[in-house]
Amino acid sequence: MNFHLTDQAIEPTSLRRKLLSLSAGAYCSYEGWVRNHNEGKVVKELHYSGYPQLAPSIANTILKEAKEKFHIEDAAVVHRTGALTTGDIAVWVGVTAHHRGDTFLACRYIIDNVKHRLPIWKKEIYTDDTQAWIESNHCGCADPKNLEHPHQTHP
Amino acid sequence: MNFHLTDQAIEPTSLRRKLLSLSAGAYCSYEGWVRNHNEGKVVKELHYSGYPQLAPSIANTILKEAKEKFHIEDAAVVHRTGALTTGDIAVWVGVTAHHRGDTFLACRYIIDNVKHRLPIWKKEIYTDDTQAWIESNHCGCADPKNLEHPHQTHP
Amino acid sequence: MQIHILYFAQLADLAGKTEESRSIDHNSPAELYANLKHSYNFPHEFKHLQVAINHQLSAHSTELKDGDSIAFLPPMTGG
Amino acid sequence: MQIHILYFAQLADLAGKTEESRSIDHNSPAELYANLKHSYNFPHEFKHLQVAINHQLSAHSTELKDGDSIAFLPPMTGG
Repeated sequence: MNFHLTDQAIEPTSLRRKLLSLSAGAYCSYEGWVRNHNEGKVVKELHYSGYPQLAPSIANTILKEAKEKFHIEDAAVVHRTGALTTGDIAVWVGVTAHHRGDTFLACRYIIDNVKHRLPIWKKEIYTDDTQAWIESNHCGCADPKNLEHPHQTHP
Repeated sequence: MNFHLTDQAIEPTSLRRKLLSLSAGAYCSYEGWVRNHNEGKVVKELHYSGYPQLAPSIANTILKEAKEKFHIEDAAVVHRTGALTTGDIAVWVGVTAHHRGDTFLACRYIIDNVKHRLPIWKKEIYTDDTQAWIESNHCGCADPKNLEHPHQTHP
Repeated sequence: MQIHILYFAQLADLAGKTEESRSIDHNSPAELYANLKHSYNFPHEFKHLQVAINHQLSAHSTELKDGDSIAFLPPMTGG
Repeated sequence: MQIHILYFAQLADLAGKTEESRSIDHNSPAELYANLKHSYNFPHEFKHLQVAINHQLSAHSTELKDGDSIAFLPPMTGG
């Protein structure tokens, strides 16, 4: 199983190491970092709340779809839960393949679908101590026709 | 300057660390790994030969183009020279941005152009001790219309 | 019959709890949600939520059975 | 005039050296390459190589000056 939720800091170095392979020529990884601002407000902390009994089956479905759509060798996702502060890694995706094109497309497919389908919810806590559940990742990024769009609403 | 040629092992962990930023929400990286085979032949070793007095200016041009084309915060490239064996990292690219779409597109743009424009040449040494200078990265991957093509000739 | 309900995110905040059991005399997720929406002032329309029954995504029209767990899932915002 | 020539990759293997100086009585990269191609059996056509003069990519038609360095670059194959 190449997915887990964790309430501990995500360690890209060790996650990457698990994907090392002598037959793969290409490796692409993506990380979502907690920014110090969002839409003009200064973010002090994020809180990610997940549904741990449901998330693994959905993550595995997404990974399986990526393997069917692209010629990849392996892929993995880790999502953080709990309280995160600026600079923390919220999500990590890694993909290996023979060819680089497949790693980019699969990595993008996985992160787009993780954002829209994995049962995890984000609350932002601002420096003025107000807080808000983020309403939606309303960028439509999962749509391939938006791949070249220069600006999405969320990282 | 966010480029260097090195004859030492590429260390993604420390290269990534240099791109850390509290204002970036997205990080994409790419690594080219030496595979144990290419087009049916078993590869024992690769030898990358570079033109060190020319490579930096070309790499910086490519990075500058990526910054003009996409909304990215920072980007870096490191290319290995000398003798590499299977599993070694030949090239590393890292990109940070506010939004993930830009990191993927810029990272892809940089690696495609590095492969076609950076003055570096690859010789493959096979397990039967024959060797060959690779003729060209003849996949045309830099062409955006090939972004979705499932198979390129080289990683 | 007895149904176990799980709350996440904004729904957990509004309900003031992450789970509870309720006795219901029907088998409809829609009717159950209408009651919960009324109890806790949930802002979402039923059709805008996904339904998970026994930890699996399920059709909105699935008939509930005694002992089922159910969760109403707001739009996901991970990543 | 005196020109310094740099060889890379297959051209260095075929020339058996990575650099050399030559005296030439013209200022044409094309003519210089034709002579080198003849000396070392280089397989490439001039038009398929890039030209770097004094470590900068230059037009194939650039006129050489005394003391220039020049390199003829086969298609690049990094990554």
